[in-house]
Order: sequence, then C-alpha cells, then structure tokens
Amino acid sequence: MKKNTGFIPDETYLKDIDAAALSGGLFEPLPSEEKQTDVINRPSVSYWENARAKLKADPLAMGGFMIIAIMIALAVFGPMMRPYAYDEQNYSIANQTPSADHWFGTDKFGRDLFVRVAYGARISLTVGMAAAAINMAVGVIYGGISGFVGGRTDMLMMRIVDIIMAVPSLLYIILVMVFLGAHMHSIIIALCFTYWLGTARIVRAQILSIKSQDFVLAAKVIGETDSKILFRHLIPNSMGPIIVTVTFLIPQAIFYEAFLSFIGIGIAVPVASWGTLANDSLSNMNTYPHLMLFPALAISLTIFAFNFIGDGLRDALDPRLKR
Amino acid sequence: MAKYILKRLAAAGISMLVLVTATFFLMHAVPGSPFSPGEQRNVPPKVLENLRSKYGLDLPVWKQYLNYMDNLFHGNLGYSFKKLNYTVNELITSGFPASAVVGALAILFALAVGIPLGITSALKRGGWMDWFSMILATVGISMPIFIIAILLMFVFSMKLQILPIYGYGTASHLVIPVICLAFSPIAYITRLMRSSMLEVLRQDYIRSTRARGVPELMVIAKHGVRNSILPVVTYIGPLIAILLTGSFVVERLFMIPGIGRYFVTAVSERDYSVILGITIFYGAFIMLCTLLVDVAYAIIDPRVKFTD
Amino acid sequence: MSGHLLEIRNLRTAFAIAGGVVRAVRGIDIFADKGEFLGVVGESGCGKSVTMLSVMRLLSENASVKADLLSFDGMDLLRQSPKKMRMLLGDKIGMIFQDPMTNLDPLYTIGNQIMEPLKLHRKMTSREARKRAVEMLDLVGISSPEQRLKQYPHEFSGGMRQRVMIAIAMSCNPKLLIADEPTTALDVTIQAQILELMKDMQDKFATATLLITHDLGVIASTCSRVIVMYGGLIMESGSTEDIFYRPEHPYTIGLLSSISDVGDTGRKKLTPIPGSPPDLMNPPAGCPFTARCDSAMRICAKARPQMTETGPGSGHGAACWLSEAGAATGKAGRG
Amino acid sequence: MAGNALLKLDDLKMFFEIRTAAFGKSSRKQLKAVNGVSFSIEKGRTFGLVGESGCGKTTAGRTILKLYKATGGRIIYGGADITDMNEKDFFPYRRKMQMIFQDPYTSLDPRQPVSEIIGAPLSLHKIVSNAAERFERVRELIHMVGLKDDHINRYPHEFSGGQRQRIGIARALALMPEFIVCDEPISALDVSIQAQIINILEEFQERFGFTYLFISHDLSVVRHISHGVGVMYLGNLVEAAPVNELYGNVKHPYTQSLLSAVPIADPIAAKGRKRIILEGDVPSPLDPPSGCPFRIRCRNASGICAEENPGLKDIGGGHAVACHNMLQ
Repeated sequence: MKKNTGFIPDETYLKDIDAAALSGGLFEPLPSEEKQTDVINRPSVSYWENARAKLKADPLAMGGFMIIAIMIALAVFGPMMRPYAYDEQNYSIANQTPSADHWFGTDKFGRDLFVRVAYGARISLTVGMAAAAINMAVGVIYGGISGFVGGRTDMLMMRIVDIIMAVPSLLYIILVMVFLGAHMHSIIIALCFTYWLGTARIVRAQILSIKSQDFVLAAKVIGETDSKILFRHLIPNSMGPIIVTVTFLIPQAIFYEAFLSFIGIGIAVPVASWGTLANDSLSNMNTYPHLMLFPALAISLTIFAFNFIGDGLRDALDPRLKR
Repeated sequence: MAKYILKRLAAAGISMLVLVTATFFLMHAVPGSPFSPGEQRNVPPKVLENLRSKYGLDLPVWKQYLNYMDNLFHGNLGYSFKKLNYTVNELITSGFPASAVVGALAILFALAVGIPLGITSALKRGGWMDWFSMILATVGISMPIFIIAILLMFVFSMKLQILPIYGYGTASHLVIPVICLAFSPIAYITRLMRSSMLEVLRQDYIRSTRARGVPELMVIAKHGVRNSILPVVTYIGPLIAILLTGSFVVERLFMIPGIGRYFVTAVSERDYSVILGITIFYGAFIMLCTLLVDVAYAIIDPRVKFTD
Repeated sequence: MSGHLLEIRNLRTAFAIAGGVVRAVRGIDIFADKGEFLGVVGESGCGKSVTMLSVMRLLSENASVKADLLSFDGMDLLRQSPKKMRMLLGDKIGMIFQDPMTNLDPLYTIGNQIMEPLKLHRKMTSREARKRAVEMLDLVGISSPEQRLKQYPHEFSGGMRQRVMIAIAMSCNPKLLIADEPTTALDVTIQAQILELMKDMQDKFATATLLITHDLGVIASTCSRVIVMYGGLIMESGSTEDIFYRPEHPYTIGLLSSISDVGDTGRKKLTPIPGSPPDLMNPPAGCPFTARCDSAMRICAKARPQMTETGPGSGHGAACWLSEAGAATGKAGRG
Repeated sequence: MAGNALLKLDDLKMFFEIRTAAFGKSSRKQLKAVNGVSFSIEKGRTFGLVGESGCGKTTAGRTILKLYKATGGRIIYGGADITDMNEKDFFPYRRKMQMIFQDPYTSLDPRQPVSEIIGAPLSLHKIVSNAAERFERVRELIHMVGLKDDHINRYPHEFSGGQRQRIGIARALALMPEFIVCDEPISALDVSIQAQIINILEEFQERFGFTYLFISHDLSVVRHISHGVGVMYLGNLVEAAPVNELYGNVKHPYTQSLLSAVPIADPIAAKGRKRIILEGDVPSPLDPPSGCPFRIRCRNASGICAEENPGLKDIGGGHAVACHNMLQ
C-alpha cells in the first residue's frame, strides 16, 4: 500500500476523552434535536442548474463558446470593418502578404482575404446552424414518433431509416448537389436529405429507454394521458442527449460545406467560402502560404470549438447525476 | 449462418434498389441532357441525335430505367457520356486497384495506431500519453482532411522535399495519402478504444480475474483488449464510408488514378452515367463490407449466435 | 507473526473522489482462524466489501489503504511485493463476488476460465488443468462437465454461473475463501442451493470462509462467528449465538428487531431504526450510529468508543459508550 | 375469502408477444407471464403475492392497474368489470387504484422536484383548486411519510433510497386511494430502512382502511404484512390461503421448498430445521413444461403431472392448491 500513502490525510478523531471530562455530563442522554439525521445539507440543484455549473467549470467548453462568439462577430461585422467588397478585384495589389491595409493579405485577383474569410464565416455558420436546426426538427419528430408510438409504425419507420442509412450519406449529398447546382441553399438541402437519420435514431433510443422507466408507469397510474406523458416526462428527460447530438451536427455540416466547396461542387466562385478559399490557395501554395493559412485556421478553429462545446455539453448533461 | 447472410443480402438488395432508383431519376431530372444542343455547342445536331439514340436517351424515361436495370443485372453499367470510348465498368476496374490499395493501407494504419494509442491512454489515464492522444484525437476529428493533406504536402513535399508531391506508383507516393486518409479514423479509433477500454476495466469480471492472481499484463491483454475491441470492430463498417469521403480529396489532390478521382471529375463534368455507375458500385461495395464486418463480429463474440 | 490465518489491525481505506474524500473504512480490526466460517454483516455502504478488497489490493487507484498490520498465513501482507501478493490470490485465497452474471468474462469458455488459475499457480499443463476443471465442475454439481467446459457464460443460468465461480475459487484448494454477497443476486431456492454448496465445500476442503452479506438470515444459517459493521467501523463482534441472542450494541439490537421472521405469526409491530446511515464523505466525529440511536449520550457525538469485551476472553465485544460506561462506572462503584 | 371482495381476478391472462432478438432469424413466441390467475382481496386487507423472479407477479400487478391490456380473464373492481374499460372511463378508477414501485431510483422523474411529483396527481384529479391549496396538501403528505418541509423543492437524486421510497408512497397517498399495488416496495432497500416502510404501510392501512396487493419475493415480509397469500410459479397461482393457514399447513411442494429455503435469522432454529433444496432452475417462461409447471423440479411428480395442469382447487378453509399429489 506504499503507493498511495500520504496522498489522503488520515481522519482525525477522538478515541478517548480524559477521565476528568467524564463528570461534565457526557453521559447524559443526547437530546433528539442534536441528532442529525435525514437532513440534507447540500443546496438543492435542478438538473439544468447543475449542468450550467458544470459547463461553466469546463475551460475547454468555455473557450469553445468564446471562439464561436468571435466567429459570429466576424461573420456579422467583419465585412463592414474593411472598405473592400468580397469580389472586388484589383490586380495591382495581387498576392500581397498581410499588412495594415489588408490584414490577411490579398489573393491572386487582389481581393482582400480578410473580407473573404469573414464572408466564409457567414456561409459556414449559416450552413452549420441551418442544417443542424432543420435536422434536429426532422430527427426529433421522426424519432420521437417512432419511439413513442412503437409497434408496427416504429418497425416500418426504422426499416426506412435502415434502408437509407445503408448507403453512405456523402453519395446522396453529392447527388443532390449535382441535381440542385452549386449554391449555399443546395448544400443545406443536400445535408437535410440524410442528416437527420442519426438524430432520429438517437431520439428514438432515448424515448424508448425513458419509456421503460418506472416513472412513466407511475404517470400512467395517476392517470396522465399519453400526450401529457410525452411533454412532461419523455421530452424533458431526452433533451440532454438531443442537445449534445445537435451540437455535434453543426461542425459536421460546416465540414461538409468546406469539403464540397473544396472538391469543387459546393459553393461556386466568386462567392467566398472557407472551402473555396482553401481550394483557390492550392495553385501557388508554395509561394503564398498565407492564402492557405487563414481559411484553414478558420475552419479548424470553428470545428474545434464546436467539438469542445459538444464534449463539454455531453459531460454536463450526463443523465447520471452525481448523488 | 447461410440464412442470416441471405437475409442480409436481401435487405442490402432493397437498399440498393432505392439507391439506384433515386440516383437514376435524379440524374435524369437534371435540366439539360448530356447530348442536348445546349450542352454540346460545337457538335452538329444530327450527330447529337445519333448519340442520343445510341445511348437510348430518346426513349421515355421509364423505358430507359428498365433498360438500365436490365443491364445492371448483367453487370453492365453502360458508357461514359464524356469519355466516349470508355464503359463505366472499364473506369471502375481501372480505378479500383489504386483506391483499394490506398484505402486498405489506411485502414490497417489507422487500426495499428489507434488501438494501441487508445489502450495506453486508457491504462495511463490522466498521464501525458493520455493527454497527448486525446489532443491528437480532437485535432483529428476537427481538422478537415483536405487541410491535413495540404499541410502534409506543404511540409514534407514542398519545404522538406523528402516525399513526392503527387503521383502514384512507388511506396513513397503512398506515404502522405495513407496518413491523410488514416488521420481522422485514428482519432475516432483512439477515442473509441479508450472509452471502451475504460468501460471494460470497470467490469466485474476484470476484478474477478485479478482476484484469481492473473498477472496484470495478462488481465489487460487477454480479457481487457479482447472485450474492448468489439466496438472497434463494429466501427470498421462506417470507417469504410469515411475513407470514401477522404478518397475524393486525397485522390484528387495527389493525382492517384482511383475511382474517387474519376468520380469527382465525373461530378464536375456532369458525366451522369459515370456518376450513376460509380454511386451504385460504392453502395454495393460498402454494403458488402458492412456485411462482412458483421459476420466477423459474430465470430468474435460468442454471445451473438446465428439462428437458422 | 500471529496465530490467526488472517489478521487485520487498524485498517483505514479512503477514496479520493470529485468533491472530497470518502472514508469507507475507518480503522477496523478483524481476524479469521483456520477452517472457521466467519460472517461480516452490514448495510450497503458500511465498508464490508471495501475491507476485503483493501486487504487483497483489488481497489481502484483512487483508494488509499493504510493499516498497522495485515497478515495472512504467517506472512506480512504489508511487505509483500505486488507480484507475491498476486501469487496468493487465486491460490491460497479464493474470492467469489455478488453478481454471477457479470463476474465471468463473456468471451471465453468456462473451461478456459477455470483452467486459468490452475495453469498459473499450479503450473499444470492444459491436459492436467482440464482434468482438474472437470473434477471441480462435477464437485460443484454441474452435470456433464466435459461438455459444459466448452460453453460460454451466457449459456449458463445465474445459479450455475455462481457454481462455476465457486469451482474457480476452490480449484487451487485455498486456505481462505472470501465470498462477497454470493447469493444476493439469486432467487431464494437458488440461494439455498449455493449456501449448501459453500458449506459442503468448507467441509471438504477445511477452508476458512469469510462471508460478507447484508442478510442476517444467511449469517444465522451458515456462520459460527459474526462481525457487525456500520459507518466504516465494527460495531460488534462475537459468536453467532452471542450476536443473535445476546446483542450488546444498539445497532445490532435495532437490526435484529427490524427484520421480520418467516416463523413469526401475525402482525407484531416491527421496530425500525429511524433515519438513514451517515454520509461517509463527512463522517460523524463520534460513534456513527449516534444520530439513529435511542440511547445516545452526549459523549457518543464527540468521541469514538473502543471495542469492549463483555467479559474477559468471551470473544464477544461491542464498540459502544454504553458498554464502556458500564465497565467504567462498574469499576468506579467497586473502587 | 368471499364476502365483500374489493378486487376479484377471474382467470386473468397476460401474454406477451416476444420476438426473439437472435441474430438473423426473428421468431415470434408467446411469453405467458400470467397464465390464468384467480384470487380476490377483501376491503381493508392485504393480499401477498409471492414467487421468484420471472414468475409473473409483477405483471399481474401491472395488468390489474391496466398498464398492460389483459389477454384474457376478468378484473372486477368494486363490482364493476374494468377489464375492457377504455382509459377515459377508467380515469375515475385511477384515483381509487394506485401503485408503489420497486425501484426508488427509477420511479421518480429526475427532472421534477418533489412538489411536482406529489402535486401532479392532486391537480390532475382536481383535488385541489389552487396553487396555495396544492402546496399545503403536498406539505401535509410529506409530513405523513416522515419528511420535512425543507425537502419539498428538492429533486429525487438528492434523497437516499428510503427517502425516495417515502416520496413514492406520498405520491400514491395523494389521491387517497382505496387500493394500492405495492410492487416489491422494500426489496431495493437496506434492512433497517425496510422496517420503516413496512410500518408506514401498516399504519396507513389502519388509519385509512387501504387495501393492498403486496408483491414480494420475501416470504418473511409477506407473512408479516399479509392477511391472505398467493404463491406464483411460472405464471400460475399454485397455492393460495389465509396467511397462517398457508404458512402453517403447506400443501404444495413448491411452497414447501420455498419456505424451507428462506434463511431465518435465528441460528438455533436454522440449524435444527430440515431444508428441502430444490434441484435445478426455473424453466424459461417462453418454453414452459407441459402439464404442471412445477413438475420438472418436483420430487413427487408422477405421470399425470406431465399431462395436465392441475389447476387451483379449493380444499376448504379458504385454502386452494394446484397439485395432483398434494402434501399430507
């Protein structure tokens, strides 16, 4: 036991009280007010309060929130901060390195990179949030119905999910992109095609596991109707995992947008997206690496931040509350 | 067992039918057919008409669909609309070897790195190895593959100049593409292996085995690893799909003559028959792989029994 | 070192967890003699299982274990290397745990798991180990042992798995068998089978058995000596008869009067112990039972009573200020 | 046992359709969880239902409260046939028939404070008209089960098992029902806490005249609390009798071995007692034996046992046994 000795200090306690103290009424009965039992000393905290406290104590998640706040600020105000338009070409200042005039430098057409990255933030964040929001709605409704109704409906609905899911979603996404053409809204629509499947499965599993818990039976016993049970018990209890899932959907959507733009079927030039910026920088990466650096940094930091937030939320919203 | 596989194949058949049908009609609903005058300005209209009838494009869509399905059953995916002398089958057979080599190497590499990394970080929880592999895992999950690819290319090929920038043929050509492809799978496998190992180490049977005096190394190697590797096995199915995404970037960026590159080219050139053909091929291939993985799982885990 | 097979003196085990330290065992003395059937009884969280896991060094890394003496079969366990300690486990000390469903590795055959310690400790060849494994399965009442060896745990019922656990624990003929709630997860009729089997094994192998349980009924029908634990401390210890018929400690008395007996007729009012057990993250300074004790005195909340024997050499003692006070005032009266 | 029965079960059957989740083939089987159970409970009395895990006692309790739809047989409550009543017509009965659950950790919604858990039935059945009244009533209820004011706004995870179980009792009590199904209410609790719960249940029966169906695997507790007892095995009721008759004059070999297997907390009595140790395990309810469900483990089994299910037969004195060769 040498290993841990000294790591936890020993408990200190009185083993004997010296004889003189014996006279001091120590052997009088202890009044019942002084018996401390069934008393809870800790302050009362609800699940959500507890989660918020845990999240606040998580430096990575808080850092993630800060990065996202900065990115949102960049998306909203960035283009206004500089006197250039994202598609304003000026060959006399092509391929400049970062300077006071052009914070992130300029590209081969002399377009200001800072403004273009800020525009990219608009596209990426819009795609991420919109796709996540739509998919959460579809996934929660589909999975919720499937899990709540159960039986044959559930079986049929899940069969459909299985059939679509057997094929990698990227194939569907690319097909929809080919069909709709290279626009931001087509990326969102393409993502919506298959993206909700995972959410639906998770929501269904959540609903099923909560449905089997005794407190749902207890609600039935006191006479609560099905819809009441759904809104008072099932939804509040499955909110945690749903939020976590959706948080992870956002970075995935941002990744797909960048990926599609990078391989040339996402957003079409001259509109700037982080993926297209990265793709543009390829041709003279050796001479002008900064053209690569800024969009790459923006994508990675954003996805990083969302992943950290997701991890933090997962820990904070863990249904297994400490007792 | 045979019955199980047949059942799975039947289910895969349904998924394929949905995919083929959806793809077919989607591709035919795209405005502007490949040989319409709008698309091919410098070809005389008469030639276009001939081409259209040669490819059966002048028939009603449902007839084209039936023809296509008929051909598909005979393993014939039709002609490319752009590379006019090639059949889609030829494109796939010429691209498959390169894609398969890079993909298989990436899977092996990802497993070979991710599993030990996950195990050590679980065993030395909170130590520097754990810290390092968790950072690696987060980076791997957060950095898009094309950024990793560009970074590696920039450092090793352009600055250090120790590896070729692109191409295919020698072993040194494979290094960066395989690392790129394996990067995010390594991250996933490390995370998965770590959490699964931690979970297994908490199990009663691990304590029981220790209580029998089995040396720690054997407890970990015999009981810990085998139990915790099961989720990793189930991950191999989705892993193949992830590699597919990666292969589009890697094959394009490093000029590897694989299916992924043909596919991306076909997409940007709107070569519908190739898109259709390769999509079907990918779908079938991945479903086959998933089936094989599931069968392998059932062999590893005695609790899973085939009933027939 | 000591004449006892197993001797524990002043064992203290604490766990560092998020938000503080849980003091699971807070200074206890236990001994067990060769061939005896000793029971350790207490409610959940009283430290009965942690005690044994501490001695066997089977706790997780956030545990700190300290003791003045830990000896087994003449060996000082505090000085043994981890390797020596390991060689004892499974060989001279066998253990059985509560849940038979989770204590066998699902991926290996029963045979593999029985043969594991035999090959390791007895250096048997596979063939010898298999022969011994068949013998052991036969001994614990599993029919057609040759075929059963090739099966996996999920093909066995709960009772059968617990038999397998016993077979594994007994295969190297240990001097001490520690059984941690071996029947809690089982149905009554299966529980009876397993207890019968354990007694049978003890007769055959003359193994000392240490049975940890929360069930006084199980203790009464199997053990010859009992230790009662509460709040990480020993409250009372003595022969089974002493504990059941002449309990000294208010906790033991409370425990006995709060259980209903299948032999009782009619509705006699049960006397429950009010309140809940103490939170060992912040254990009370004095006797842990003070808050729930009807006869608690001021001193009980302040200082911890020591184990006092009812009579010299009686082997029956209680850690209670009532007993100590009785002894003290008795002496005072005489003096 | 006749007289003014509050609840009467007549040949109650509850079968589950099971799709065996084996890899590959899914086969449908019927799990006969409750296979023709009949008994009745008089007003103000406790009927103990005992048996080992998987014998169908919990399912029986839940079917009575219409949490499952009975496959066959009748449930008569207070003279009315409630078997096929729809949820709307049954709503008034919800107020009269309540339940206490086994697991105090899963039976309380972790997202709701105690005031909401206990207050919900009050509002639902319009027992209180406003929030202040509701709060007052909740306070009264938690005092009745021995909790304090300070506990009202706390969440379930802040309580110990025994305290949670008391909250569960307060929830059932809120509607002041006539009949309560107690489904293993103490088996998840420590011994010293079990007696607290038993005493609360007994006290309320005396004060309010509750009728209990007490489901348990613990024969000692059942003997303590019940007036009549039924023993279940594999979905069948194999023996039922007034409590002292059952424990004193055992007729069914299964009841006999069950009783002899119960550990008793009395070393001398334990040593002197002859134990009948059953061989083997309970068969799977998916694949029960033909005829008498117990015959495979029964020492007295004869040819007829494999052929027909003996069925529960009254042998006088309110004692009913399902056995071809009952004990003398």
